[in-house]
Amino acid sequence: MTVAYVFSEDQGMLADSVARFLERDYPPARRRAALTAGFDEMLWQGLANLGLFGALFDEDQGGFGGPVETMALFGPLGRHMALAPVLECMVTAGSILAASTLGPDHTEALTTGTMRPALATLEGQARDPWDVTAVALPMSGGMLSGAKRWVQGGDAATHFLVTARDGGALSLWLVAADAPGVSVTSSLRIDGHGIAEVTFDSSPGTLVASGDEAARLLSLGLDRGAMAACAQAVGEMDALMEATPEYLRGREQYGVPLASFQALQHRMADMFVALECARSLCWHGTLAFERPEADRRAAVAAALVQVGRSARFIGQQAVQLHGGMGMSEEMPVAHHFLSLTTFGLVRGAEPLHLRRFEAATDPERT
Amino acid sequence: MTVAYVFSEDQGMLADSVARFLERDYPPARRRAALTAGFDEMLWQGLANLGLFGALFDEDQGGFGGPVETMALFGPLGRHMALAPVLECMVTAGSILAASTLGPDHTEALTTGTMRPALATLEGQARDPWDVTAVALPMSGGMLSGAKRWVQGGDAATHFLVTARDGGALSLWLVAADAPGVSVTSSLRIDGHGIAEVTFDSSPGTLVASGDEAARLLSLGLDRGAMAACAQAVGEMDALMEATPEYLRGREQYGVPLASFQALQHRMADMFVALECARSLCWHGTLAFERPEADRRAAVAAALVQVGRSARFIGQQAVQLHGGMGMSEEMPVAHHFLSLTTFGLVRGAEPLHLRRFEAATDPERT
Amino acid sequence: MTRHLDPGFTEADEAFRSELRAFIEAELDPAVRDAVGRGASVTKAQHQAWQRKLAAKGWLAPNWPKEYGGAGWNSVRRFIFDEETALMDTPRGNVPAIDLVGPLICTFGTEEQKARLLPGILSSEDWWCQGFSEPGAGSDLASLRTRGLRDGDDWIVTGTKLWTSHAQNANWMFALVRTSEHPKKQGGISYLVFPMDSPGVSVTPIITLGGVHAVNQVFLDEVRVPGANLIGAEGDAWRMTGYVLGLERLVGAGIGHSQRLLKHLRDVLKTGPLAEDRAFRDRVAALHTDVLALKYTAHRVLAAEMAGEPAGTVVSVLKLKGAAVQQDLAEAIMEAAGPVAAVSPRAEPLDLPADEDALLWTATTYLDRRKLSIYGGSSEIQRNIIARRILKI
Amino acid sequence: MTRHLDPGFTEADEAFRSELRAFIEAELDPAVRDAVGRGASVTKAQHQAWQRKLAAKGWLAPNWPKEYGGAGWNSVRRFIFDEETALMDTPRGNVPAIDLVGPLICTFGTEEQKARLLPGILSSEDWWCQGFSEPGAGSDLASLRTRGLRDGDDWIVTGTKLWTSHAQNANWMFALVRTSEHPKKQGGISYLVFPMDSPGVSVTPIITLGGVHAVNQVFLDEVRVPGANLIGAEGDAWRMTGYVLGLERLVGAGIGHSQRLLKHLRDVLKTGPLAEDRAFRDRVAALHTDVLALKYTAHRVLAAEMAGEPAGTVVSVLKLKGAAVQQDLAEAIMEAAGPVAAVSPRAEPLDLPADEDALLWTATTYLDRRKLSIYGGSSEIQRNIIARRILKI
Repeated sequence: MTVAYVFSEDQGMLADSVARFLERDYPPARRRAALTAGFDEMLWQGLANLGLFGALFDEDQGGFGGPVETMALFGPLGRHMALAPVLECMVTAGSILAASTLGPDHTEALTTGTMRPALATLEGQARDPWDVTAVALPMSGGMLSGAKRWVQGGDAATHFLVTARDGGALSLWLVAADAPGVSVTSSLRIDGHGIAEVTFDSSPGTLVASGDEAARLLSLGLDRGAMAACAQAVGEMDALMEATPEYLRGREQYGVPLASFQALQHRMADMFVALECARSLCWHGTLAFERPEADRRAAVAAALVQVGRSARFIGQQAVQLHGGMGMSEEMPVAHHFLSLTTFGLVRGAEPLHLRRFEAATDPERT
Repeated sequence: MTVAYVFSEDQGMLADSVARFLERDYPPARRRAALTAGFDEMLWQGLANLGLFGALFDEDQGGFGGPVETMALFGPLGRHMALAPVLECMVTAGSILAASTLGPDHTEALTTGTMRPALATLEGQARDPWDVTAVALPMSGGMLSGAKRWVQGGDAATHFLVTARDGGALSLWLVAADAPGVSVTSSLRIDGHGIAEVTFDSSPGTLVASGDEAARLLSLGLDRGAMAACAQAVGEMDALMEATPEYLRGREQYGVPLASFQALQHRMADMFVALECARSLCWHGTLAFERPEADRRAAVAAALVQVGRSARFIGQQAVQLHGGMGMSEEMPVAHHFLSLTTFGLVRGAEPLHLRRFEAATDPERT
Repeated sequence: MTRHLDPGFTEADEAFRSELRAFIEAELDPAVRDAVGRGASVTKAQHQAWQRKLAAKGWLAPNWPKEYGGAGWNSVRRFIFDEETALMDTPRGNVPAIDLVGPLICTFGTEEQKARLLPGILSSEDWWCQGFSEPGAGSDLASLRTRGLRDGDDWIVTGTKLWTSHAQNANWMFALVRTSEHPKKQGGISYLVFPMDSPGVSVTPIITLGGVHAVNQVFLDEVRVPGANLIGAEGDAWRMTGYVLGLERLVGAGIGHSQRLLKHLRDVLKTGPLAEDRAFRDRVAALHTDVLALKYTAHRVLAAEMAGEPAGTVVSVLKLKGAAVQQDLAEAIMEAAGPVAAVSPRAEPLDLPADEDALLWTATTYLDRRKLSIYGGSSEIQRNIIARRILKI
Repeated sequence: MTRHLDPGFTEADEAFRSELRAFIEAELDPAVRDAVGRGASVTKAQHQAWQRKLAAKGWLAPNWPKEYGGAGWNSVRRFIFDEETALMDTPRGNVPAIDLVGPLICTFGTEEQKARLLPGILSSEDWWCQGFSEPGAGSDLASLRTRGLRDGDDWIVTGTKLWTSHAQNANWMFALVRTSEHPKKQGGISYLVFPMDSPGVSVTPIITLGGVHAVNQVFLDEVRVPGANLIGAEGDAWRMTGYVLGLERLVGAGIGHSQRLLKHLRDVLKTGPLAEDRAFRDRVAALHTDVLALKYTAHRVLAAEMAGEPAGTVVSVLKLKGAAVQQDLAEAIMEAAGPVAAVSPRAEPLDLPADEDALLWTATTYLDRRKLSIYGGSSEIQRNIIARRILKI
């Protein structure tokens, strides 16, 4: 057996630099102010200055990292709950653009953070990003019309990566946020991240890919984004798994520390089991980008199932074990619970992932 | 509000007389002997001599009881795990026969226990007793041919109540076990109760009912049987809910009683919650025989869902809390666990009941 | 007669239920009803308006004797009232005044206190908050630290109260105060009541999950309370609290709230993209059976009470299961709502169709319901109670 | 190269896996494999026959050093061996001899003991049982009551051992015996080994759930054990046990067994009436992800070990989760099997089609798997261990 499931020294240093930056320059008060204000330009610039965006991209795409570096970075981003659309713009949409034939034109802007694309794909009542049906239709000469919903990070996007169907074939288009006919309605998620609805009215777009290549890129971007979200959730759970025992050690009830109650101890043991299972499948999914696409899809779906379950359980129990204090917005535990709740809502409910997992799993061998 | 959810004095005395009889005349050793031998003629006669079978039938059917009396009796039958086909022959099949136009001819034999009909309805891979498709076909002049499977209590049956389809219409037939062409292969369930596969080859039958009346009777019999099974399971859970705390009070680990460990205390509290919820819906289903059929079906399905869940949880946890001792056939807990496991297998898995419940529930009002 | 009564309920009970439903239908402002139904906030003025309608009908105070202006209901009527008001999305009003301090004063207060304090509650002019919880004393009220020192006839009260709902709107507080040292920790605690504008009282809001401001921290700095504002005997608050919480023992089950959430879930399911999803429908059906288990367990307790038997351990079952069922329902509603649930209802609005707009508060409801297993005797405390009774140790 | 290795595993590891699979395919009696696969019983003779095949290949004793006839494998090879033998339904053989007493003697035994006791294990002539558990000492070995008194060079051993597997077939026992009083309860315990036909040894079968006779109660009544049969130092058994159980720390996860059960579940689903049931298929997919979580957690532990890092608390995670996953899988298989699962495989047979006949043992497997959360350190003990490490108290 060879070394596996550990970060290299370089990856560790990268994670440490982000953690140190956020600890020093991103105090809770500043985060709280951003909670209602939307996109935090200063934070974005700070992260860009660290040079970390390059670590999200493969070397042949002008970066110096990849999936494992992304996992390493999103741990601290989750732990410190940075309100910046790194995941949506840099990982999900960024990885699609960088891996496309247009990639070389944009890597400079992406890795320096001056370009922030957002993926616009959901339509109508659909909850599956593959469910691209009718709304956005490329007109003659690459003009798009239609409406896209639940565009994560869309409030701060400089560009949109838009899925469309021309007859049967899927295609992907790049549209500038300030292009004619683009209209963006922005709002915030309950965890403070930005979200938007975007309509296009004969907006000019550049074709990124079509047919099988568009499907390959969309699948890649969604899977990269999903695994970054999993790593972020694991970072949040790590924070809760430290805060909760500490809280229980420090509080007394009936004259003894809460930590001495066996029922609470066992609850924490179950939280720990849930966390370690999430971490294992987070690694499994992250390392699956070197495997065939069906394997990767299965691994990513399995990670989304397990991380979703663990996030729900650990979030709920951390609040419960903090007693009333877990309900207060003053406490980081409340914010982590909000983030972990949002994870499930934005990534989709468990059955969606179970069915993708089933479809991707070779039925003959576990 | 008026009195509800309590047994009358008469019902209580009935239950006590069964409990006393089983305590005195049905020691564990005798039950163990019967576990491999099948039908226990002496026990059956003993129960018949108590005169309790009459309590299972309504007054207008030659009995002196009904659903609530059945619930009262099946508590002690479950608690003492009497290996007699009272449920299958007297409640499920018996209630169908007694409520049919043939009823008056048979009530004497039923209430004295000399007649033991068993319901033969499942076919092929079907798990839903309503799924009567093609196998058993009434031939001209009331001759039946075909195979019925998983006939509960079929090993000891004097008669079979057979579902059949003649074209589209459901019909119910009474066939003597010793009639020509009837062939019975008997075996035992893991809980020691009898089970059989029955084939009919031009066997003469008497028509009990057909069309809507057959459906009404089948529904009634299945629901009566289901509620007796629920009451029996609640009796078994009551026994576990007494045995488990007693065991934990009496055993030490690390120098203190097991009962002093909070994690085990909380497990028992959860078992208690599960038991009381099962008891509530057991009452609800039992009292629903006075309501319109759709209400009754919903109440019975809800009881099967809740009792099934509680039975699984309480059975598993009683074994767990007994440590290794819960695995030993020497201990009543192991036998109750077997019975409660069988409950789920014989009554059908939770989804079946959830879907019946959904179908029967008026969507407009809870 | 085609309607079928639940066992134990009489025609008269059901007639009362119908009257109550018709009253709510006719009298409650539809906008308020809609807000309650969505889980959105309701203003104090809206609460007051509804309280005045109830008061005019004589229904404002279910737990008070008739002679003091209460409804004078038995447990069954109170149960029906709680169930239907929850099912029909009525605002809950000033719960601490109506369900706690009112019955306390009715039972333990002096005639002077009754005459002075009860009318303001019934007229909705007075708004009360309840000072029970403290930092460091969650489910363990006996470790209370707010102290009252004798000064002539008065008490000088100092301490901090936490999770105080209504404090931002209240003009009165009733507080548990340690007025003497006592070998038993539950002893030496008294009930004192005082106006919120008394010198030394200050209120700091606590924003809870989802941005809700419903609770506060209240600082008491040498607040002077006249001796006439001691309710009941000095040092007797522990016993009195037990009595008054006993009046409420079926409320914790939240039967009506569970049924309301179930109805919401089924509505969302019907119109949403999961309508034909077998697995999700199974989940909804299972939650429905949970609600029935809860409801008929409560009916069993009611029937036993009416027969004069003690409710016993099953009350803890109701609190424990009631919290879990409401939490599970709120979670299922949020999941059924899907991506719209992730949008903050307090941020700039997206342009949503009406059926989705109605789902904007589902996450807030989910987050808010987490408190049900924490407040009012946590689920862990309920398990302790049940275990003690089962184990007889 | 189209096959994709799991991270950390090398081509050489996978070559070993292929060789092992081919060996089992070629050498194991298909009837025995079938019985193991169904969950039916396997005779001692069948176990012995398979052990002899493994011994001939040098693979009988994964945890022994090569110099004593063991396989001399590292953790990864042992892991692959455990995984594949479980996946391919091989009989487990005389586990107490091969995985416990063998490594104990290899590490702590005298040269004389190695020469005298190890060959009989490798030849499968000797069959060992393990005397650990006692009435009243389940997960708490330190409260052991079996006593050994000095009599010249010998020990006179008296006590009762419970849950002793293989005792009905064994000719040797190795037992934990309290040989001296010691202030620490773990102290003063020694390992003694003796033939089962020693005067004073008697065996009573214990029939467990589902009618299985796999365990026994063993009474030791003044059994004389020569001093030469003390393994290791007197009073040192606690430490030695820790060492030898440490060799087994990944076995408790039952990765191969979970994968085997999952395969069974998927096979049953494929041909059974639930094949198109969306809700049941969701459940199977969820169990599949559980198995993956378990498997890759084990791989993480393996990778850490190979890098020389301590496995730590995650071993308890594996035991806890491993038991739960196997139990959940066995339950799902039983439910998928349906009514046939309720039929006793030991009673008069019904005339069943082959695919149903294969499901007759599913309830027995379900019942039997309940022991996984009880034996070998119960799930409660594992939670205690995890909590202690997390809480650092």
